[in-house]
Amino acid sequence: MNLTVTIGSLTMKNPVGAASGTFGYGSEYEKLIDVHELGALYTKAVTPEPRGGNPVPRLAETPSGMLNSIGLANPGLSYFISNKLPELQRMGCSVIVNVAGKTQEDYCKVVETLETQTGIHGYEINISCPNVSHGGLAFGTDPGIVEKLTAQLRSIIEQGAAMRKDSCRPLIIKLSPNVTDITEIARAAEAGGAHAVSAINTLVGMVIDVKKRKPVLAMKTGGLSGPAIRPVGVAAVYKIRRAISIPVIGLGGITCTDDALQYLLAGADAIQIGTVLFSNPNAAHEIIQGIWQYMETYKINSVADIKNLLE
Amino acid sequence: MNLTVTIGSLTMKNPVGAASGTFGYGSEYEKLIDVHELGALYTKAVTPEPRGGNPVPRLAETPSGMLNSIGLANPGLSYFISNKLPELQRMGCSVIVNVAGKTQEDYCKVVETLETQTGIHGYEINISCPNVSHGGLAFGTDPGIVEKLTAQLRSIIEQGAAMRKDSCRPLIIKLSPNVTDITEIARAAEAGGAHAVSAINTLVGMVIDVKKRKPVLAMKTGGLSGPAIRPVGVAAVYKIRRAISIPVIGLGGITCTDDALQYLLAGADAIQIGTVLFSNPNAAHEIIQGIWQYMETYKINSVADIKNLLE
Amino acid sequence: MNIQIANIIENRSVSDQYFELVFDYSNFDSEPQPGMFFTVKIDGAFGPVLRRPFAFSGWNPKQGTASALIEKRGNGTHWLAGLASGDTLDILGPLGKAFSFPQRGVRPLLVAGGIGLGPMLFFANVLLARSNQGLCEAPLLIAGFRTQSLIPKLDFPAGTLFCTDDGSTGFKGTVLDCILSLSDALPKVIYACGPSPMLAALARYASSLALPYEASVEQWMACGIGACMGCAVPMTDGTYQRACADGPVFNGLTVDWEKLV
Amino acid sequence: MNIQIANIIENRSVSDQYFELVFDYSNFDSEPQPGMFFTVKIDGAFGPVLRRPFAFSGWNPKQGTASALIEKRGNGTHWLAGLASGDTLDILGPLGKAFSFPQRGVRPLLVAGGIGLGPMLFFANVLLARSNQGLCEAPLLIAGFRTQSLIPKLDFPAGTLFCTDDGSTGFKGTVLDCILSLSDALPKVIYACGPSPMLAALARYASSLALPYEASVEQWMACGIGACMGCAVPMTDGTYQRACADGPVFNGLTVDWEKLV
Ligand SMILES: Cc1cc2nc3c(=O)[nH]c(=O)nc-3n(C[C@H](O)[C@H](O)[C@H](O)COP(=O)(O)OP(=O)(O)OC[C@H]3O[C@@H](n4cnc5c(N)ncnc54)[C@H](O)[C@@H]3O)c2cc1C
Ligand SMILES: Cc1cc2nc3c(=O)[nH]c(=O)nc-3n(C[C@H](O)[C@H](O)[C@H](O)COP(=O)(O)OP(=O)(O)OC[C@H]3O[C@@H](n4cnc5c(N)ncnc54)[C@H](O)[C@@H]3O)c2cc1C
Ligand SMILES: Cc1cc2nc3c(=O)[nH]c(=O)nc-3n(C[C@H](O)[C@H](O)[C@H](O)COP(=O)(O)O)c2cc1C
Ligand SMILES: Cc1cc2nc3c(=O)[nH]c(=O)nc-3n(C[C@H](O)[C@H](O)[C@H](O)COP(=O)(O)O)c2cc1C
Ligand code: FES
Ligand code: FES
Repeated sequence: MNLTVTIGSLTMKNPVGAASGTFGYGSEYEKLIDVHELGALYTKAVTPEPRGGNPVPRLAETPSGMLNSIGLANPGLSYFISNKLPELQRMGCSVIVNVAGKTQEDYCKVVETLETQTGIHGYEINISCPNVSHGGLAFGTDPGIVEKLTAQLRSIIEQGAAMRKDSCRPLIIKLSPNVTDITEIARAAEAGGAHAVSAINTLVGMVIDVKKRKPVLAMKTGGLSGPAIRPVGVAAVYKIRRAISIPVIGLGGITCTDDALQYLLAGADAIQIGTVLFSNPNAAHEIIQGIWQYMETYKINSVADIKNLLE
Repeated sequence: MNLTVTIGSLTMKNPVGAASGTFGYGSEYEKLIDVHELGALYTKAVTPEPRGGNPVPRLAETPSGMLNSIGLANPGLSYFISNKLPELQRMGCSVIVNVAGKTQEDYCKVVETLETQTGIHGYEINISCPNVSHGGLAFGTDPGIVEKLTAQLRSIIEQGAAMRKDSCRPLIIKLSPNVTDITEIARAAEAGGAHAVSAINTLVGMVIDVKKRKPVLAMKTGGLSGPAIRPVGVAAVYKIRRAISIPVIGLGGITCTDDALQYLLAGADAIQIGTVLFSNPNAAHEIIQGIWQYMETYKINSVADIKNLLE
Repeated sequence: MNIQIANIIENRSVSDQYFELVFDYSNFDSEPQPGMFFTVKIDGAFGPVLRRPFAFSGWNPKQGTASALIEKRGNGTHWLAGLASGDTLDILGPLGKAFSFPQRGVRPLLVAGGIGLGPMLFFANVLLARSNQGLCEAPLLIAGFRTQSLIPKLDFPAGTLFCTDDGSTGFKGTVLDCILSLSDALPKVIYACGPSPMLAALARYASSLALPYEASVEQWMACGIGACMGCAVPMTDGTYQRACADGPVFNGLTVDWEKLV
Repeated sequence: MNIQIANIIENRSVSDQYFELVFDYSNFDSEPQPGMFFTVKIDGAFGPVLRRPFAFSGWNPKQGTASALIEKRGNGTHWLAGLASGDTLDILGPLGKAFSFPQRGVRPLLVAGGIGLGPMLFFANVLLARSNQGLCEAPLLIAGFRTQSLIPKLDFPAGTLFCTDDGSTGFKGTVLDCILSLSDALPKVIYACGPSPMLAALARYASSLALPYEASVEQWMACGIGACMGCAVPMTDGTYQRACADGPVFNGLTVDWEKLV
């Protein structure tokens, strides 16, 4: 029985990854869990410059979910390379760097620079960021922009691979659910040369404190994650799977094996867990075990075959 | 202190309505609660022909929410007029007929016919229905179509009002959250002559039964409602309020006074409750009382002023 | 039908997976009849959005109590199982249509599968009382379970036949096998509650013998009172009926069992 | 720091709104120090997605127990209040940075507002023990509450000063009013936990006198271990620190209290 998952040239040891922004760069969780058990670690977003993040409060709790407006707080590309990357390299799992930016150049700069570094196994491109050169609507809402951005990043990593005389690192486009037709964006990513897409990022949400008579978050709106959005994520993956042929990485509200299996049955090749880590840091371990047992029960040899079990 | 809400020519006695599809045509709830206390009753969708609805199962439970794929099951326009309308007329609250269809003609036919009837206080147009003459994407996803449909319906009700020598019944366009930019659709509705918009309808979601290895719903995907979607609804209303100037009716996941106040503070002029009625049929009563108390506490005279309390 | 915050009088485990919930019924506005059900709100603070429906398994007008037999399935029923006498429940009922009474002179056959036992036991006891008054024949109850440990420790009418899938007690086989093995006499009318495949098999049997057949059907419910159309049950004529308001007891020969799953 | 399923040893109401939770701490991997906290998972089946953080109010290494003073606020704390000895809790801890010890010869002033009492009582008891060993001066604890009925029935260090907003007992006024009324001697170092407006007021006071000042800050938390950047606390230099990992105890003079709300 084989738990490995293949995305482009990369083989992950199992389909369970820790979602960007919920796992930092891994070091905090090392004290609690065996990080090397993870199929992949998706880092907190990296931007060219350091970012302190949004004003506070940044968190709000919602029914079966939460809002965050961390605001891509991160120490910036240089610090990431000098201080975080060495830590990540000893984690013992595939390291996917989540990349964010305000302009197309930001994304390119991060990937270009990281192409000169070792110990990185892939990129996840967070296109839910507001596109400053496009009126502030997220990059991920316009198929034309997504295709162009993807193509440009693809050519950067092709060049990087050639320079390193190595295979091309997989390029994963992380889709936003805040669009009319997510399959259209997935097709644009595929057309641009993505090796995979991941879905879903958070939904836009807001909570108002009726006693204080103002939004709980300083930024007013934030990103909704957790079990509340799971049905939205499963539906998205189901539709995306039937629209494109590159791998799909499913996430959104996964808390346990059954939740992960919903995504795998819907057509995901791998999954990520985010919010659940806050209440149960051990969730990855439990889900990896659970998927193994499910495969035993249904006598399946490869994770990739789980999707074929769907009637 | 004044709980009334004005939408076009209509004055509702308070801001709390029962959402379409969750309250039938009112008669079932009559045995449990004082239906006449409601500010408004939004009927189950009415289509030109009777519809049996979707195959079963039609319901699935999700974290803090549920999926439904009822499929606009309804007895059709003629039966509605002969059997349901007389019942509705004795409910003692504003009756807003929710209208659905597969084509623009369907919507027009329903409204045109209902314009010849009395005892109807307004229309709520469910534009989340798949538009058969437009590839199956929902009407509500295309601002051009929304504006055209709204304008056509507006002219029908203007004619109807002239014929009845009566004021024009308010036309409420019910917005779908499954779009990239809900304010764009709201603006289209306003431009087309809507008297108000309501938001939000359900999000698209899916649950897979991992033991049976198939989607729980016969139709695979369904509409997600309940507290899980409340942050999405509040964010939508907040943004819509700042994009248009006609009244906004807020709904999605309201369970109690505080939830209703979140919408009113975000900018809603009125609210609707849906899913909560399934667990607490008495919710409308409780929320009406609660809003009253809040207005007393903050010494506000009119519900419409609650939105001004937001800092 | 109304909503009451009812006191739990007793809540005790009656078998491996089943428990019996007895609650104060003195404030409800109408009598529960066999086949009717109620819905319960689960766990005030963090509970799920839908109430949970359960069939009445008994009613004691003298003590002012009603009861249900409940199987531990998911979170809701596990939460219910943890409650005790003194706790309160938010209950909506009685809901739905009851079984109709058999004609005089016809011995009613009552078939229960698993936790479907609750309403059938209620019905059996009501029919026994009626038969003691000479209003009908005494019923025959056949109750099937996967295995012996599930059979609740309760009083069953004399003559109740038990079947288990694994033969751990009673007749080995399904309730239908058991019916077919009844050498003495063919049943004349069947009433049943249990898993859909069992109800469907009984429908085929009843239909082949043109027997009257009433089945209590399970379907996911939202409102429970007929307003939402969520609990639709497909009929052979292509229409849908509402399990909560038109049922849960239906003429089993008119249900389209194939489409019900 | 690790996660344990810990037995509740005792859970009892200690005032109108507060309860004291004592749990088995024998399996945790490190000692809790005053100012540190732990997080609790709320209600297995239907609970919210975030753990709830609470400061340690005590640690008894001989009995292998730790405790917290908890105020009933929302659903999570009400659920916790309903648990009893024998129930278990999913606990992650110890987390965060502790208060630092005062220099010898300086009498530490400990200020608690409301439920901020927990960590200050813990700290006071630790300092008392140290002062008995001659390692520091005995602390002075000032504890403020809205009203008398909130003051928990617990053992307080001799000399503890109580303030109430309504004057129902002790000093009438805020803790700062009380400090200002101390005629004998100005404080030399301040440690505090309580509502942000109180902490901010103390910061202004400490800053005006250039006193060392450590404050334990409350901020919404998600991970609780420094990974998510959700619990950011704004600093006067424009940066953010993490309440969970860089705090919750901060140099109170470097926190940007205006931006913290
Ligand atoms: C008319 C009727 C009468 C019933 N009578 C009994 C009875 O007497 N005793 C008994 O033990 N059970 C009875 N059931 C089934 C009972 O409602 C479910 O077992 C219970 O709702 C499961 O809740 P849960 O939270 O434990 O499980 P969950 O984990 O939420 O779900 C487990 C399974 O329970 C079923 N279920 C959950 N919610 C509903 C719902 N709202 N409507 C229908 N099915 C649901 C689904 O099949 C689901 O897959 C009856 C159901 C109906 C419709
Ligand atoms: C480091 C730290 C130490 C604390 N120590 C104590 C203590 O010793 N005793 C005590 O009673 N309380 C303490 N609190 C506050 C305590 O965490 C909240 O009262 C509790 O989380 C409320 O949960 P609830 O479910 O009852 O309330 P909810 O209804 O969920 O929320 C009520 C309020 O509690 C606060 N809150 C809820 N969740 C969180 C969270 N994840 N992070 C931060 N705040 C939250 C919010 O301000 C919210 O408005 C501490 C908080 C922090 C950050
Ligand atoms: C606190 C927090 C921070 C996040 N930061 C990022 C980020 O930097 N980049 C990104 O692509 N997604 C980010 N996300 C989104 C998650 O990676 C994930 O897509 C989302 O939370 C849905 O998954 P979940 O429901 O399992 O949490 C963040 C989510 C949370 C809760
Ligand atoms: C069972 C069910 C049926 C519904 N049917 C309709 C409908 O016919 N027309 C419509 O516009 N909305 C329909 N809705 C959507 C609701 O009116 C409402 O927009 C949505 O449920 C969000 O509100 P809530 O979270 O309070 O339920 C339905 C919702 C449910 C749960
Ligand atoms: S559950 Fe709503 S109609 Fe039956
Ligand atoms: S709560 Fe995650 S960093 Fe502090």
